[in-house]
Amino acid sequence: MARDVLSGSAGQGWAELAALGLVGLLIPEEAGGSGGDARDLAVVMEAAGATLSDAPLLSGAFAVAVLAGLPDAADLLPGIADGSLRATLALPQHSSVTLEGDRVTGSAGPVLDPDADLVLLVATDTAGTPVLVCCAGDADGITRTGLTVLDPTRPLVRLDLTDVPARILAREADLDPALAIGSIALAAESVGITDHALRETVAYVTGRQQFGRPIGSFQAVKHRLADLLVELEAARSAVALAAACAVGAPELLPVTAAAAQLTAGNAAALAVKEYVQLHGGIGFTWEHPAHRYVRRVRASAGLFGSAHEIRLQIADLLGLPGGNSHVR
Amino acid sequence: MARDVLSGSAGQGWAELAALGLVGLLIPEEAGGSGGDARDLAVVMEAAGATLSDAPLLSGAFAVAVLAGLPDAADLLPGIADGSLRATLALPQHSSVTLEGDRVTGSAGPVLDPDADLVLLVATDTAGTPVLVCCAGDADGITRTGLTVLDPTRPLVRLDLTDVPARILAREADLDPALAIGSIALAAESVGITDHALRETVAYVTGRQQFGRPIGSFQAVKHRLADLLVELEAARSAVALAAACAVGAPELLPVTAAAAQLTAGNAAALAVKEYVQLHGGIGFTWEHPAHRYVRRVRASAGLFGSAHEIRLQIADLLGLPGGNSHVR
Amino acid sequence: MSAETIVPTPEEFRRAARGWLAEVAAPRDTSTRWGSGSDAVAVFENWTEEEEHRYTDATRDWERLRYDSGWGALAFDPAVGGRSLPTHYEYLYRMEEADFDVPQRTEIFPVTCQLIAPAIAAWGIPEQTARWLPKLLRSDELTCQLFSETEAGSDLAAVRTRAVRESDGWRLDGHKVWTSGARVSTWGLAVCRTDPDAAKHAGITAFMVRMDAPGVTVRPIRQMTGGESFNEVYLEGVHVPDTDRLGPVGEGWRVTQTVLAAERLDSGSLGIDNALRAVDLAGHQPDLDAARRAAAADLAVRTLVQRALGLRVMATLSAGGQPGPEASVGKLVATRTLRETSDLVADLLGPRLVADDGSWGSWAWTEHVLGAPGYSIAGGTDEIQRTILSERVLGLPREPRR
Amino acid sequence: MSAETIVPTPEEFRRAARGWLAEVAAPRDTSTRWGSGSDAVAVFENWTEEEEHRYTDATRDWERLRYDSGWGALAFDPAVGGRSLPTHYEYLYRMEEADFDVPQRTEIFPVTCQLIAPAIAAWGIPEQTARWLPKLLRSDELTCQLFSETEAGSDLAAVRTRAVRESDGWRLDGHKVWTSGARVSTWGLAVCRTDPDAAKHAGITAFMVRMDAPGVTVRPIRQMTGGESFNEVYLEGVHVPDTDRLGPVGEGWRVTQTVLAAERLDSGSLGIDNALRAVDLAGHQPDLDAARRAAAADLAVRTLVQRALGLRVMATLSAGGQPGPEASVGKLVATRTLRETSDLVADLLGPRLVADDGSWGSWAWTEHVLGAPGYSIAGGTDEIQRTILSERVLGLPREPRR
Repeated sequence: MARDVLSGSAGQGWAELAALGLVGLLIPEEAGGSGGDARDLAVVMEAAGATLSDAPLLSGAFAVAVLAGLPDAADLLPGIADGSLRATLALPQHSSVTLEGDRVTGSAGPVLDPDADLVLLVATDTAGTPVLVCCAGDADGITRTGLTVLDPTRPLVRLDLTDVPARILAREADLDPALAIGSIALAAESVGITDHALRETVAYVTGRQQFGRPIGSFQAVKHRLADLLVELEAARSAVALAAACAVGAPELLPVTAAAAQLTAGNAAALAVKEYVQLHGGIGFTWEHPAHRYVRRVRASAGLFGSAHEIRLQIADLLGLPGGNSHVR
Repeated sequence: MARDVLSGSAGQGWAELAALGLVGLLIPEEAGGSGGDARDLAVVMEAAGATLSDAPLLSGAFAVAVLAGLPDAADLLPGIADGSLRATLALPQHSSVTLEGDRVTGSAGPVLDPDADLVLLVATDTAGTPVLVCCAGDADGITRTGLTVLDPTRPLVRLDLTDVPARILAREADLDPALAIGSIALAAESVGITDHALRETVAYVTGRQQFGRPIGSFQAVKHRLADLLVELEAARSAVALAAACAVGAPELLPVTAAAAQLTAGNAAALAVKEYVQLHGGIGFTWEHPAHRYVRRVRASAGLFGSAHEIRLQIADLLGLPGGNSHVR
Repeated sequence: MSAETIVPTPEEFRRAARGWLAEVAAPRDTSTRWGSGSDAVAVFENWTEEEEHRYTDATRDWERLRYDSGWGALAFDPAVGGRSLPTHYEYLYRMEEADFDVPQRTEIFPVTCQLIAPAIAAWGIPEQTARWLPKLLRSDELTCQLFSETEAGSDLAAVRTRAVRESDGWRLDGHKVWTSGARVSTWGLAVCRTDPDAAKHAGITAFMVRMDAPGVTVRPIRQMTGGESFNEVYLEGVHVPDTDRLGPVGEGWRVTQTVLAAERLDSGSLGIDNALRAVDLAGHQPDLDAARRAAAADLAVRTLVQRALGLRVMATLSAGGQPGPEASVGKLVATRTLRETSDLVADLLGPRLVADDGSWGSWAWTEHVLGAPGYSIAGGTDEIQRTILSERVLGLPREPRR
Repeated sequence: MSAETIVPTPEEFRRAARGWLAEVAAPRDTSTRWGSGSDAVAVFENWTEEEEHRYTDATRDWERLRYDSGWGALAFDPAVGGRSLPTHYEYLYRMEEADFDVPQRTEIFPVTCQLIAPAIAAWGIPEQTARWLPKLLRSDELTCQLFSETEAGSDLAAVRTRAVRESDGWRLDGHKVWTSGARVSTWGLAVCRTDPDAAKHAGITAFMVRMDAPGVTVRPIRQMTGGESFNEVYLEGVHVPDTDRLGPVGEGWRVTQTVLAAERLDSGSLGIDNALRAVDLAGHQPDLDAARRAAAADLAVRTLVQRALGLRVMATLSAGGQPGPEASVGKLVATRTLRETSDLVADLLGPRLVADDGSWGSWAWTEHVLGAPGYSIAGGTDEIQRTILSERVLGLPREPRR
């Protein structure tokens, strides 16, 4: 169902997605949400990845994952669930914001939703403590700059904030669990991309004749697609494991979520490479959708960490010797 | 010619190899050598690699490369060239030897030639200066311990030295150029291994029928062997470049020699993997020569540096930021 | 399986298994520390004949107790000593067993119980299942695979071992290779050509051959590691009664496929233990640079993913599904884990992998590094697995045959 | 080439070239520093038609001066303005030219002079070589390739563009794609099917088609990068006189192979400049961890090796050899360099590759990252190159055709 809805996503309104329960997936039913968990989120994000939805579902997933765990933010949830309050999280690694009193100043680098009504931010207060705050997306003092982006299906803005009124949601909030849920959402999106690329490529090479045979009958092509299938199944398994841990084994969530992001990211990188290459010339044209998937995969690695960076995060989590060398 | 001679190397005597000029390749003609250069050495070592000669030619190449540049060692060269004085170099990275007066004490880890008459060593004197010395292989105070080795075609010994008389050859000698020549010799050996593995595998898959066709007609097999050919040609080119630099552009020798070692080592690693895999069951047997090549390739990486370690060396030579992190 | 059997929930089942195990076995000693105890990481067992018999006997004692106590043969019919539980209950049981100090099954036991016994259950006539299954499942009679041949290689259907009808049975002549456990097996399941004129896959029939029958000769094969983990088996005028034929004449190819599908499934957890050992090796280095930290983390992730894949297969089984060609995914993941383990370890150990310096947990890795390539060949090469996936899962066209 | 010509030694030749260059061009400004000047790293040119004409004209002015001064067309016969020097002297010349501030050749110039002119020299009748070569070699008339077709793809011999005899020539109908420089070319070398009944490779003939002939329509193709670096060319009832046919009727396949072999050879140095730029990018990071140092070193080694391969090809040429299928090695090495460059840069730039932050030398890399995959398809896919190597160099059996 999610897949069908998202297929038409170019014109899909946010309210419509919300009405279908796709925005408030992780919001409890009593707050108007779907009362789902990470496994449901993975299903939706996989469908969004397959169709490369340009709805900011990943942005929303990050925001909801952060808010769902905060008692002080309960009043925000119904609006988010019904679509009237579109929320985004300015990723902490791309932000530099300070908090004085109840006002924030600074800048938040690529933010995933240009049109959010509510922006969650981690700001540093005068004592140096990280504080989770939120402010209205159209507050006075916020300048939104639309960015020239690699992946036009995921528009980005930079937010410059000058003395913007902010609401304090949590001091010394631990965002790691919420970011791990975001990693699962991202990984599931990558699974959807991989599945799409494999499916389309199999269909293409089955029909395309060269040298008197379908190119899908040439063994080198077959074996490469088999390798891609292996990557896809590994990625699916990794996402399933992480989602299961989010629900039942939170102590394993950080490492399994990172493992899912790594495995699914690698699968998607291979998938889009073969998607273009095995489509030959047509796959290199603007008209063919392949490049949009290439762009999304490259952009996700750039925003959320390259394979190398994720591996170093995992090494930290595993306590391998020689740590703290992976800051960019 | 070198190839023919080395093919029978199991029974090949050192004196015979010397008589053919293969030992004293880098020794000037006036000292009884062949007066050749790194390019000639590469030709011989490639042939030695192809047949996996168990003659300690690499050991000898290191020793000669060190001695050939030392005015004080001129008297040693004729004996080395005519085979009567078999020399080896205890690789500095595997040795820990101290010099007091004219006596050395310590241990030299895997040494490449168990039967050498003359052992070159880098010893640290009481002032902490590295000094190049040599001692007789059978001197009093030397204990040779034969080691259990991965690669039986390259027997290794550990030398424990207690108060062994030594001749001082050079104080603060710069061995880097000689070690770079050694890297070229090693790289050329790897090219020989790669060439052998590719040739044998092509012959095997051409003759071997499966599913009613030669397995060499299956595209996945063909493309993998094409990729191996690419690696082989890259390795050959890298060795040629480094050997040319050894002769005509010494300032480029360190980086090109390391590049040759890296490129040829990678080619050989891929080559022996495909050598075993594409021979199927027979390639996994003791009787088939493939495993001897696997062992040689693994052993070379272990003794002379893994691909990662060589890359870090090159990064140092290129002055890339963040250096000095590659000590084991 | 009888439909009436009441299936315990997984939780009930695991609790009960744990209870029984606690009665008959000691908990596994988890106090063994890094740097002491066995540092063995061989991927193929390498024993003298005497050692092989000794280890086999020890395992057999345990497997008999398990069977006799109702904890063996879980998926099989009660008529042959089983409990008709879903296939994945075997894995649930094993998870519990892993916490106890019981003999490590050597390869011939899963070959007998997980690979060949199910094929007998599927293809045997009632007289055969009654005669063979209890003995096989109780490990009284172990059974090896007589499939591979030198000439046939990956093209299993090209077997040349002939079975010719004679008096009350068949006369077998041929040469099989890469047989594990041939020296301790009572039976061998042999794939033979019975009709040289039929199309390649059609003329094949499977037989259970007594390994002590006249004309059967077993010789060890020395492999790349230097050890002898496999055998070649000569069949010279071996008489096999027709009652030992498994499945109809000419249906041997399908019998074989039943065994091979189970083998692929069984290979999914290969290499995980050694990979974790390699990550431990990295963890015990005084320092690691970023590249080695990343490589060790990557290998750790592979083990997680490989386990997760196994859990998904188990979920398919528990939903009543029959995992088919997808099991090839597991085998390919496993052989890659084996390779990546070799590469990480080689980089970490450097000269300690080249010459034995006597240090704990160093030289032992040569057994892994030299053995690992064997699993990309044994049990269907990586290439065969890729072809299975591309044709049977992705539906890509078959190769043309000349 | 006339045998009597005296060939200068490479040293003499380079000295003379340098002397001439110093007279007509300024030394290249090597003072441009990291962080200033152009940060363009596009792998395919992307211009408006107006820009393409402007850049082409500037290059043409330089190429004419070079030809008129005796430093162009080095390998060609004096009769067409050349000097009958060995092929690799062109590379020697270019090494010298690299130190001077001269216009960067755009792709259509090597297509005309290194790919198509030699094919005309090889296949043209005297009237044709006399008519075409001086103009092509002087860049007065540029010539593009009309080879690829949508349906044919990698299977070039499957071209469908038809050429049918009419009165004093041929009538061409078809649709070509992936043509660089079509908008600035006077001629296009078109591969057409002249005999639909002949075996696939046999019924093909090559023609020089005037790009301003009635019925020729050029339309740009927008590719993955968002730019328009190639064109599709429609041929609708285009009349070509028989005197513009290149090579015998039915020999078009071999004409094509001459061009493609030269193209592979010409692609060997692809990607080196950008790879070195990426190594520089690594070198200008405040810090690099061991993995990134290793990756940057690896890429630097690739450029050395790629150059060394080029030198070996040059040595083969200078020894009088004709590098054949081996040139596919160079193309595969080049496309790998392009890929590894993308991966290193993406890891180093992170978010700076995702959104333009205005910093020098960051966003520009999107052109490389999105363009690089194109070279694994253009000029014969990586798969085609591997097949060439396996069949023509390694001698492995051809694929069966259904």
